[in-house]
Amino acid sequence: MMLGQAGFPMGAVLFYGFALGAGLSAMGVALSRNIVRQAVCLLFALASVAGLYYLLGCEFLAAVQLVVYAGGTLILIVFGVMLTSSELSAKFVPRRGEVMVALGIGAVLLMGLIVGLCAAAGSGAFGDAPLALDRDYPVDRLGLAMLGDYLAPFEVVSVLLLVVMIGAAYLAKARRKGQGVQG
Amino acid sequence: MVMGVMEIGLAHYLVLGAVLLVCGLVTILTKRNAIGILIGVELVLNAANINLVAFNRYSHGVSEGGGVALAGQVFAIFVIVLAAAEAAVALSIFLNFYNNFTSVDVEKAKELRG
Amino acid sequence: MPTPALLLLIATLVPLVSFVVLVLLGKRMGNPLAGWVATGAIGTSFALSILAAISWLGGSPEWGCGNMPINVPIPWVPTGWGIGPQTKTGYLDLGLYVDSLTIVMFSMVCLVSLLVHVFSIGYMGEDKGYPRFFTYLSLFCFSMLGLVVGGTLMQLFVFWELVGLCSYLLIGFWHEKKSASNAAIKAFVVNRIGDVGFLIGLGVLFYHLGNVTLPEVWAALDSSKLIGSPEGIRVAGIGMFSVRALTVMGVGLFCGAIGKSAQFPLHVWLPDAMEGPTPVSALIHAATMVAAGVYLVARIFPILTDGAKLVVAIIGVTTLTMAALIALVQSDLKKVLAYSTLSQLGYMILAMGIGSWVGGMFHLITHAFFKALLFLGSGAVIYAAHHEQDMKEYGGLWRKMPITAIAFGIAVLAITGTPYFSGYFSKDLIMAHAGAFGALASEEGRSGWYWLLFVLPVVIAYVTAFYMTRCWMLTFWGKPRNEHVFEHAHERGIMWAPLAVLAVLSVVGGYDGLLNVKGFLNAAVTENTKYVQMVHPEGKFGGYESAWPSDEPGLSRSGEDEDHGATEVLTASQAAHKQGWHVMHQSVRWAPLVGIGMGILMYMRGYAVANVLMKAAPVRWVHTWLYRRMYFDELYMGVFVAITVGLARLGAAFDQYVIDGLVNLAGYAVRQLSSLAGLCDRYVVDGGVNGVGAATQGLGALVRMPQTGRIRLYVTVVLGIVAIGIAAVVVVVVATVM
Amino acid sequence: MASMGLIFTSLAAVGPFVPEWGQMRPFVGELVLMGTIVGVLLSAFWGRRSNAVAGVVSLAGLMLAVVGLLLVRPTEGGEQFRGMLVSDHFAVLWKILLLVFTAGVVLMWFSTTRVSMHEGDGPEFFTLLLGACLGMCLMGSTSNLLMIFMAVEMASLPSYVLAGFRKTDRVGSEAALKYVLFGAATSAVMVYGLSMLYGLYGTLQIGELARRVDLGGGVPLAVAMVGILAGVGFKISAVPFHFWCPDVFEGAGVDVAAFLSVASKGAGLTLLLRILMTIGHGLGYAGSEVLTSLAVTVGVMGAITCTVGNTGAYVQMNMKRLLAYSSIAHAGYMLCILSLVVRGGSDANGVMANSAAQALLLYLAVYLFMNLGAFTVAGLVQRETGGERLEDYTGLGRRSPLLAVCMGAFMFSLVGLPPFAGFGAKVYVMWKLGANGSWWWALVAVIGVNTVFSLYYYLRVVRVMFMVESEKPEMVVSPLGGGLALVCAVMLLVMLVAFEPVLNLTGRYAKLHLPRSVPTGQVVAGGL
Repeated sequence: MMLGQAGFPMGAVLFYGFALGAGLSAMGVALSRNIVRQAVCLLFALASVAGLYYLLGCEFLAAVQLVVYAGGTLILIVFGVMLTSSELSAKFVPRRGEVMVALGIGAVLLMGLIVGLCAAAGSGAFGDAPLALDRDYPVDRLGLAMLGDYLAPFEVVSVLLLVVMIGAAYLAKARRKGQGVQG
Repeated sequence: MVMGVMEIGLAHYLVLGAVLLVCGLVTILTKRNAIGILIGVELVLNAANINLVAFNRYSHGVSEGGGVALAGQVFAIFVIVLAAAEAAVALSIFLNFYNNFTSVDVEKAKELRG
Repeated sequence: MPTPALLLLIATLVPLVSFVVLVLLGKRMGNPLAGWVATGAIGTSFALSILAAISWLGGSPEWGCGNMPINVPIPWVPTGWGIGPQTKTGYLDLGLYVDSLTIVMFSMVCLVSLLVHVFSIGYMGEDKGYPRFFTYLSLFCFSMLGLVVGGTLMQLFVFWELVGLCSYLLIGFWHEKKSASNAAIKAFVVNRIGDVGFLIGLGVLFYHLGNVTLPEVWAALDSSKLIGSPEGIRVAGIGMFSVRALTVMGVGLFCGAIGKSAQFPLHVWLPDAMEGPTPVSALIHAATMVAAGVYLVARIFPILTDGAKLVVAIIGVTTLTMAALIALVQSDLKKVLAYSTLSQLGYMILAMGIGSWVGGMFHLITHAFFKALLFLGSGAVIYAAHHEQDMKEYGGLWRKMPITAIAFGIAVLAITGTPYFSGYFSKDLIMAHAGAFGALASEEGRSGWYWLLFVLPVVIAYVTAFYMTRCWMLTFWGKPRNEHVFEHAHERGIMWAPLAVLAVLSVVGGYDGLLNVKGFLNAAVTENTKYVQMVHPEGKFGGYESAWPSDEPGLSRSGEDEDHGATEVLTASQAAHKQGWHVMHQSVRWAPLVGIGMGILMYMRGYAVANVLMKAAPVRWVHTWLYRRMYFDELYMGVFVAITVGLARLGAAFDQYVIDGLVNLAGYAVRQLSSLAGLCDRYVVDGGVNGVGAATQGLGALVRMPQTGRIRLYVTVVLGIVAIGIAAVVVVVVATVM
Repeated sequence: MASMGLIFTSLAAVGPFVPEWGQMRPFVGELVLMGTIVGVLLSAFWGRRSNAVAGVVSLAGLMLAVVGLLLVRPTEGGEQFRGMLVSDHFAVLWKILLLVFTAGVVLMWFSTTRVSMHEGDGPEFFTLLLGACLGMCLMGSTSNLLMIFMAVEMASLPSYVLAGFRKTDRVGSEAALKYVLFGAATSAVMVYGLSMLYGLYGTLQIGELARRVDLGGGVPLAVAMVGILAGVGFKISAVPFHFWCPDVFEGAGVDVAAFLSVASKGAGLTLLLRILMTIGHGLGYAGSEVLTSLAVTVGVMGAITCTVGNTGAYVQMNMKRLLAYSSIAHAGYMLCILSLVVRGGSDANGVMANSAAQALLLYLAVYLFMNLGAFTVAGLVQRETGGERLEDYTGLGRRSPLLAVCMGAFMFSLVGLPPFAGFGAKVYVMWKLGANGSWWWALVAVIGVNTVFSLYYYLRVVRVMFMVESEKPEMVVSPLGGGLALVCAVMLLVMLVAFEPVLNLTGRYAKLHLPRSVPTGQVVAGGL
C-alpha cells in the first residue's frame, strides 16, 4: 500500500505534503517568538512526522507518535506554558548578534549535513539492501521484540519512568507551608 | 538507488531529518524561554527518529535470517518514551525555577558563573 | 635485617613518632614539654645511631674497612621491566642502604639536630608557636634521616620533597611576617624548578633501567665503563644507553642538587630563607638539608659522565666565587653566614665535580659542625640583641657574651682553614684535588682553563678568611654601636651549652685519630667498590679510582713528598695527586693568616676604614653591585614580569574578538594590570610566583571566559564547535572526492 | 479457575522471554538496587522519621548489592539479555566502586545534609539517588547503542532533579535548569549521532558494528562520533561539554555535587572505554585509522580538559566550584588514559588495552576516596559555618585539626603528591602513557605541566587552613562525618603503601568481555 500505484505518484505527493508540513512547522518553531505559537507549530510538526511514519509503513509507531508525543508530551509542554503564564505577554527577545550566530551555525550545519548525507546515501554507505518497504509486518512482531530482544531496555525504562515520575512530582509540588528559606 | 524527484528515497528522509535537526538547534540557540528550548530539543529528537525509521525501512529492514528487523523502530519508540520522561523532568524543573525566579527566562539564570 | 640497618631504621622512625604525638598533643603539652619530647626523640635517634656505628665497626676485624654495605631492597610497585639480580626483577623498589657514608652522615645529622633542638628550647622559649616549631622539627628529622638511609633514588626523591616541605614550613614559620611567607614561597618555587630537573633525570634513568636501587644503578651505569666504549654503555637485557642520555640524566639529577644546595643559578632562595628562626637556619639551611644536594651527588657520583662532572664542577666554582664576593659586603649577620654557606657548598660541589668524592663529603661533615656553630652563635647574639640582625647595630659584644664570642671565633678559625682546625683538613683536601685535577688536565693536554677550577677556590680561600673575620670583628670587637642592644645582651646556659659542644667538634672534627671521618669515607669507597663488584663482577664504584687512589697522602706525610717519589713508581693520577698537594700548599699556606690579618686591620675600629674606602667611586660601584646581590633578583623579576605582561596582553587581545564575556573580562583585565603595576615594586619571588600565577590566571581567565553563567552561551559554544567540526569533515570528504 | 488457567497460559507464552538466573546473576547489583528503590518508597510510611529510615534502607541496599557483586564468580562473563548488556570483570569492579562510593555519599548525607533537609523528602531523595546510581551501573556494562542511550538517560534524569533538590534554593533551581537544558541538548544530539551509526552499519551492537566500521562513513560517521562524544562527554564533563559542571556543582547540594563528581564522570569514562575497546577489538587493533583518530581525539580532548579544569580553578573562592574544576581536571587525566586503548594492537588479546582499563579502574578507585573525603569536609564546614567559601576555611587547622589534616591529605592527593595514593595513581597513569612512546609523551608532558598548575590552587586551600589565623570559634564535628573523612584519608595512605595489592586487584578485574575480532586479512590497513 505504500508507494501508491504506478502512474500517479501518490506516495511522492503525500511525502512532500508531510515533509513540507514538518519542515515548515519546524521553521515556525525556530522563528516564532511566541511560546504558544511555538507549541502549536510543534504539534503540526509532530503530526506531520507521524504521517511520515505511516507513509513508511510503521503504523504502530505513527500511533505512538500521535498518542504519546502529540497527546502526552505536548500536553505537558502546554501545561508548562500555562503554569508559567504570567509572562505570556512578555517577549524574550534574543539579541540580534545571537540570532545571527545561531543562524550561521545552523546554515553551516545544514549545508554540511545535506551535502554529506546525500553523498553518503548516493554512494550506498547506508547499505544498498533492496527496499524493504513492501514487506508487511504485524504489530505483534514489535510486541515480541519488546519482550524478547529488547527485554532489558523495556525493564529499565519501567524503572526509569517510576523514578522520574517521583522526581518530577517532588519538584513540581507546591511549596509547603512553613517552608522557610534554607541553604 | 536512483534519486528522482518523484521517487522518494532514503535521502529525502535524511534531508528532512537534517532540516528538523537544524531547526531544533536554532530553536535551542535563540529562545530565551526555557520551554522554548525544550521544544527545540523535541525537534532534534524527532529528527533522529525520522532517521532511525527511514534507515530501518530502507536499508536495514531484513535481519540476517531473512526475517523482519525492527531495531530502528524499537529505538524510535524508546526515544519517544524517554522524550516524554525528559519533558516531565524538565518541566518540573522549570516550574521550580519559576517559583524561585518568577520567570522562565534563562537569561535570569546567571547567579552561578565564573 | 642486619643490626646496623635495623637500628638506623628505628632511629629514623622515632622522630616520626614524635611528630605524630606532637601533631595530636603538641598544643596540650605546650611549653616546654613539647620541646623536650622532640629533643628526647632525636636524642634517642642519636643514641641509636651511635649504637649502629659501634655495631657497624664491630662487624669487621678492622674498623670500617672490609664491611659489606647492607642493601635491603623491598619490592614495591611492579613495573614489568628492569634489571638487577638483587631484587625481584621488574619492581620499583624501596629499601635501605647502609655503608660507612650512611653511618657518618646519619650520626652527624642526629648530633647536629640534637644540639639544635636543645638550643631551640631556649631560643624559641617565648614564641607562641613553640609546639608547632618542634612538630615541624621532628618531621624534618624524620625526613632527613629517611633521606640518608634511603636505598633507592626514588626514596631519595620522596624524602627530598619532604625535607623541602619542612623547609618551606619552617622558613614561613613566622608567616604573619610578609617577608617570611614570601621567602617560604620563593624557596618552594625555586626548589620545584630544580625538582623538575631531578624528575627528568630520574625519569630517564628509570625509563631505561627500570630499577633505581643504588648499587644496581652504579653497577649498570658505571661511568668508568665509558673509557673503553665511547659511544655508550651497554646494559644487559636493556640495551644501549648512549653517552648523551647518560649526560642528560646526570645533569638532570644534578639539577635537583642545584635547587636544594642553592647553587648558581638557583641560589636566590637561600639568603631569603634566613627569614626563618635561626635554629632552623643552623639545622636546615646550613648543616643538613642544603648539604643533601651534595649527598645526592655523592650517591649518583659513579654514574656521572665526564661531561656531567664538568657541569657540576663549573656550577660549584661559580657558586663559591660569587657567593663569597657577595658575602664580603652584606651587613645582615645571617645573610653573611648564608652566603658563606653557599660558598662552602660550592666547594663541596666543586669537589664532586673534579672527582674528589672523599674531599667533598669530608668537607660536608666538618662544615656541618662549624656552620651550625656559626649559626647557633649568631642565634645567641640575635636572641641577646632583641632580634636585631644588622651588624651595624652590634660591636663590642664579647664583653657581654664571652663564651659565644669564643665559640664563634673558633668557628671562624675553622671555616678559614686555620691549621689544625677541622676546616683545614677538609678544605685543603678539596683544593689539593683541584690542583691535581689541573695538573692532570694539563698533562692530558687539555685547555688551560681547567686551572681556573683550582685558582678560583684558592683566591676565595683568602676572601673567606677576610669576610669571616670581618663578621666576627664587627659583631664582637670594637665599641658598642647601639647602646640599647649592648645593654640587653646576655647569655643563657641552655643556649651556650650546644655551642660549646659544637666548638669542640669544630676543632677535632678533622683529625684522623678522633672521629676519623675521612677514614670512614675512604672505607665507604672501598666497600662500595667491593659490593658493586660482588653484584656485577665487571662493575665498579666508578670514576673515583680512575682519578685518585682512595688513600691519598695524609697531612702528616705532606712534608716528605720527596722520599715517596724516589721509592715508588707512581701512576699518572698519583703523580698528579702529589703535585696537587704541592701546589696547594704553596698557594694557600698563608690564606688564613693574610685574610684574618686584613680583616682585623680593616675592621678594628668598626666601619671607619670601610667608610673611607667607600668614598672611591669604583669601590662604591662594586660594593653596590655586590650589596644588591649582583642583581640576580632583579634579573629574574624582570624576566618573569615581562612574560606576565606579554601573556596578559595576549589574553587581552584575544578577548576583543569574542562577543560575550567581554564585559567581565574588561574588569578583570584592569584588575590584572593594576595588580601587575603593584607587582613591580616587590621582590623577585613575588614577581616569580605571581608571574607564574598570573600566567596561569591569564589562561584561566581565558578558559572561564565563556563561563558567564548563561546557559545559552554554553550551548552556542558547544554547537559552534560541533558545526565547525562537521563542516571540516565535509570539506575533507568533498576534497577527497574531487 | 479460568483466570488461573489464563495466567498459566500467558506465563507459558511469556516463558521463553523470562531470563534465567544465570543470566541475571552478574546483574545482582542492579536487581538489588531496583528492590531498594521500592524499599525506600515504602519507607515513606514511617511518617515523621522517614528521612533517616530511607537513608538506612538505601545504605543497607547498597551494601547488599556490593556483597552480591563480590560473590559473582569472576568467570561469569559475556553478553546477556540478547546482547543488550555485558557482564565482565571490569563492569563488576566498576559497580563495586560505584556502590561503595554511593554508600559513602549516603553516610555523608547523614553527617552533613540530614538536618537541613525537610522531613519527608528523604524517600524522594534516595529514590533519585539510587535511580541515578542504577543508570550509572548500566553505563558500565552495556555495549548496545539503545542501551547506551537508555543508561545515559537513566543516569541523567534523576541527576537533574537531584541538582535542584533543595526546592526553595535559588541557585539550586538555577543549577537544575542549566543541567537539564544542557543535558537534554547533548543527549538529543547523541541520539541523532546514534541514528547515523545505525544507518551506516545496520546494527545496534557495538561489537557487530565495529566489525563493519570503515572509513567510507564520511560525514555520517563524523556526526556519529560527535554525537557520542557529546552525550558521553557531557557525563564526563569533557571540554567543550564541561560548562554545566562548575555551575551545577556550586548550585547543588554538597552531597549531590560529590555524587556527580565521581559517579557521573566514572560512568561516562567506563562507557567510553568499553566503546573504544570494543571498536578497537572489532577492528583487530591493526592500526586502523578510525581507531587512531578516535584515540587521538580522546587524548587531545583529555589534554585540553585537564588544562581547562586546572586553569579554571585558579581564582575560585568557592570550595564546591573549586572542586568542580578540579574534577574536570581529573576527568581530563582519565580521558588521557582512554587514548591508550588504541595500542592494543601489539598483541591479539589486547593486553595493552586491558592495561588502560586497569589504569582507569585504579585512578577511579583512588579518585573516589579523594573526592568523597574532600566533599565531606566541605559539607561539614558548610554545616558548621554555613559557608562554602575559602574564607570559611581560615584557621581550620586550629578550629578542627582533624578535618584540616584530612583536607590537607585530600588536597595533596589530588595534586598527586606522596604519601597519598593520588601520587601512585598519577605516576602510574603517566608511566603507562609514557611506556607507549611516540606522541603519548606529549600527554605525559601535559599532565606534568598541569600538575604544576594545580599545585597552586590545591595548596592554597592548605595554606588557608594552616597558615592564616582567624578568630572563628572551634568547630564541633559530628563523629560520623569526621570518621568518614578520616577513613578516606587513611584509605589514601593505605592505598599507596599497599600499592601492589591495589594494582593486582585492579589488574585482576581489568578484563573486558570483547566479541570476537575480525579474522586477519579483512583488517583495514593503515598506519599509526
